[in-house]
Amino acid sequence: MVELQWYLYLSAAVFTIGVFGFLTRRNIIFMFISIELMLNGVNISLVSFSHYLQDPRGQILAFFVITVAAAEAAIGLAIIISVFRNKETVYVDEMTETKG
Amino acid sequence: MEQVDKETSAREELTLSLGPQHPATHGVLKLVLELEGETVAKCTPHVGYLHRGVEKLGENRTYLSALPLTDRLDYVASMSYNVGYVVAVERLLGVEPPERAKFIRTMVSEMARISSHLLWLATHALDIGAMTVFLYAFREREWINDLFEMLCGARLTVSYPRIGGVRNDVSQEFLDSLWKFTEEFPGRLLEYETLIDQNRIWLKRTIGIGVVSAEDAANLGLTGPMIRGSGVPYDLRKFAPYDAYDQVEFDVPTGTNGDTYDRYRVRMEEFRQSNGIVRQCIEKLPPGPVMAPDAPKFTLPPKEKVMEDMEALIHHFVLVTKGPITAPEGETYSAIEAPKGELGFFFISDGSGTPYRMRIRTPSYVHALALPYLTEGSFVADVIAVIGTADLVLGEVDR
Amino acid sequence: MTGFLETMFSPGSADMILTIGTIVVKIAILIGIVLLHVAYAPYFERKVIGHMQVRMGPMRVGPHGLLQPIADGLKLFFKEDIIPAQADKSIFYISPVICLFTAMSTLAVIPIFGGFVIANINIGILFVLAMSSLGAYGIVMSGWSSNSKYAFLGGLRSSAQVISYEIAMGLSLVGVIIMSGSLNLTDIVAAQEAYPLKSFIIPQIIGFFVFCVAAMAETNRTPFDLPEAESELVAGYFTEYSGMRFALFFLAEYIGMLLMCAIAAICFLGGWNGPFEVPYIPFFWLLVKVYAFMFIYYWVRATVPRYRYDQLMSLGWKLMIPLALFNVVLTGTIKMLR
Amino acid sequence: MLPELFFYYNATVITVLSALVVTRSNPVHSIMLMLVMFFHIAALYLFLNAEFLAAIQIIVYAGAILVLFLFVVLLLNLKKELVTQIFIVRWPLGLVAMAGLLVLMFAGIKSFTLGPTGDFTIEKIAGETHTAAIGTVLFTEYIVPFEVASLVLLIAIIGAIVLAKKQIKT
Repeated sequence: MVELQWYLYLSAAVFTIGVFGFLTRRNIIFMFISIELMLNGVNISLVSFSHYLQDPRGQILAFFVITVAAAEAAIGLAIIISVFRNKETVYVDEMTETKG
Repeated sequence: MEQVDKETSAREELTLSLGPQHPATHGVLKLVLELEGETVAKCTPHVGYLHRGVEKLGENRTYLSALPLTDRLDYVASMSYNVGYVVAVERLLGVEPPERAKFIRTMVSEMARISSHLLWLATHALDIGAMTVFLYAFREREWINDLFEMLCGARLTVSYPRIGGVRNDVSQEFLDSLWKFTEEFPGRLLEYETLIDQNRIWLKRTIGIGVVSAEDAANLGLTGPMIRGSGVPYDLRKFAPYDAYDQVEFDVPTGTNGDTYDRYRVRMEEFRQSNGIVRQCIEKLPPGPVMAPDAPKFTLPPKEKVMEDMEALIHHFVLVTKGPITAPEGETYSAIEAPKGELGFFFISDGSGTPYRMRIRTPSYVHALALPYLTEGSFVADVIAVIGTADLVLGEVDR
Repeated sequence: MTGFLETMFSPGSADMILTIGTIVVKIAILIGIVLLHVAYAPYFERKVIGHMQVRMGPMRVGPHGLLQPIADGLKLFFKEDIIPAQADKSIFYISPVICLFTAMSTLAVIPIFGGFVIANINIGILFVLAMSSLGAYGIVMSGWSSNSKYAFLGGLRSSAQVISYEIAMGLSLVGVIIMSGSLNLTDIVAAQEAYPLKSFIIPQIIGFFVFCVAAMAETNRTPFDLPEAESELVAGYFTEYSGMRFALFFLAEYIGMLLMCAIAAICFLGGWNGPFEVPYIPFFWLLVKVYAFMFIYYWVRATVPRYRYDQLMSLGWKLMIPLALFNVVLTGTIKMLR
Repeated sequence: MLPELFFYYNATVITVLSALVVTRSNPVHSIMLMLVMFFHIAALYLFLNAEFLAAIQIIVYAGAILVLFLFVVLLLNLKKELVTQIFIVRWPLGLVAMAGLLVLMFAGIKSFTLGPTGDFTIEKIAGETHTAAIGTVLFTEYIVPFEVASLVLLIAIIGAIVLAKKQIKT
């Protein structure tokens, strides 16, 4: 039987890789992909908690996380498209509109 | 500077070269489409891939020997182009063909119209996705080709009409077969119409596509079904009758909206009118010779006569070496109603046996250049429908 | 159910080898049957359409062209595999495999007759939908990696189409799920036995209609064959493919068709149940239904023209999805009132 | 033994793939790798007796969200991306931050103990199928969050349309 800890280690690893990508990539699309990675890392831990605690709430939460991820992807990508249309760039360091 | 670069690069990304090798362009038409998503922002037709210099070739040949060149203009309806050429040369030379020849020429050019429209229907439907219509239409086109073969031995590049008449008389067997065809054909037309006429998808793909108003159609120089679809009853068979068109009865069908569907309807009606004209020609076909009495001056005499008759031998010799000797000096423009529109031949003669200048006004060329007007602002799929409705044959576009 | 995998891999289970062995044998049988059917589906199509179009169809290879599929297969197998110089090689290689993989793996949950199903999982329909949604990857990636404008446009069109019609298809199946109360395809067939004609065809007629249309769009068949509209985009997303890789796309397309027919037969037409039992051939009725369905596919292809891209989208979003939603509401209400 | 092997395989693949995903220069490759990763995550969910979630992972994540990403990447046509610097200048700082976070989390996980278990047992799921079990909880206890989630999605749809719509040239 695989210990719960192992799932949590995996989840933490995926999450931190997502954090790394989010912090270091210039391309806004990769930043979004990193966010998806982070959400997936969280989902792994939620589902494994649900299994080991024999409680459905973890899975329900994971379900909502996926819902929110979908909403976030839709809005975020729409923003990327409209930014690209105006600025012709996908690099966050070139998007300096809100700097003032 | 950078701004400009960005713009050009963005445009390059969205430029689609439709053709010259593309299943929908029916030959070697090249359309450079600048797209915004699926919408056509700019359309530039590039012609000339099939240029063979027919006009220049015609200036180096005698009036008679230039005739087969016209076969290669619109190889889909070569009979009409032969007729157009001989009508023009006859006007230049002042020759009047006998009545029987006139009726035969009217009959065969209407057969060519049916044949050409059948090919149009087949490919137009295939472009829009109705595959079955293609094969049905080709079944009848095959029949017409067989009839042409029966008439003159050639199926596609016929070279049947001659200056001052036609090459040979029609046989009774041919007339019977043609009559049978005209009896069957309206039923076949119904078959095509059952497939697409009321089909919702067909209507969606054709109504309101490639709309051209009557005024714009006239300004663009559109002729034939392209302008009749917009409601202008411009038809040279009525306006400037040639051959026996003033002795047969027919209507000029017109559309109202000038869209692809109206042009489709116009051509479908023309099928019926042409069928009627062919029937009238068979019924009214007068007896008599099929060559004008002064035709030997322009046309090679029969071989057996050359062997026996001194006059014929001289005509033969002169015709082959010098060409028709009596071409008067001057200019002449003569147009006929080809299946695709107004086909005009313009000659400048310097009195020799060959034209000083031969200019051919082909309908498809004008229609090809009208494509930007018809397609800009529509979808890529509509471009295909419009190419179909313009009924382009690249042989005559590029000449 | 203890997880499918845990049952399979539970340590010390003496049945493990047997279970895996049975599954492998079943897979082999199913793939054999399906490949044979898929090889002859184009032949069937060409014959049917040929006769509809006053011609004969394939006649040269073997009696009535019966060996044509084999000849075609051999030809495709030995043809040169051309890869465009500017293509993204790795993705170009893998795209046809994605298409085929998604189509093939769906076969696992299709029950051929009572008891013969490779994976009798409880989320059968969800699995089918998941795999069909993944098919879009193969299409869009092949279009992108070919580095050709026609292929790219075809790929984008196709994926947009597949994604939109997937929603309608999923919703049309919801009615069936509500009526049978299960996502398991075997259970769905069992639930239909109580209904007239041993099928959901009468109560789920709207759903059936939406499913048929969506299935045609999903498999990119006429009148929704825009991605491969030869008159517009040459051959769409697989314009640049040749030889064996082209054959893989072809295979995937026909397996996809077979699957859609099978799912329609199972979910709406009562699966392998028929008016009477056919001895020794338990899958007889499923086969009949699948072939009838395929015939309709070909019939439609021979009859109608092609939709335009925006018209196809508006048909999907403005007609099919509302219809399917209406069907869901109707079925749910009736189920609740009973 | 086999369950462990299965888990280790999945865990390794998921970790390696996610590391690859954030370091590729071509977004399309990155998305394809992510697709494979989602498959492995779905397999993990199956292993955790969450078959409905596994299906949702494929249908929603792989079939919808990732396709959306792919669409945007293809629409933007990022050829320039392949030749420019992919990380920000101070990317080692990010690596350090990541390592710190990882160590912190691992330390926390090490001392983690399981609380009391609930009644959502394997036997219960086996009795009424996983989908039904999840559905019962979702539509009774969590009906309000469920409806809120649907509202969130609706707002996302409208927002996405408004944002991505082409400006009408005036």
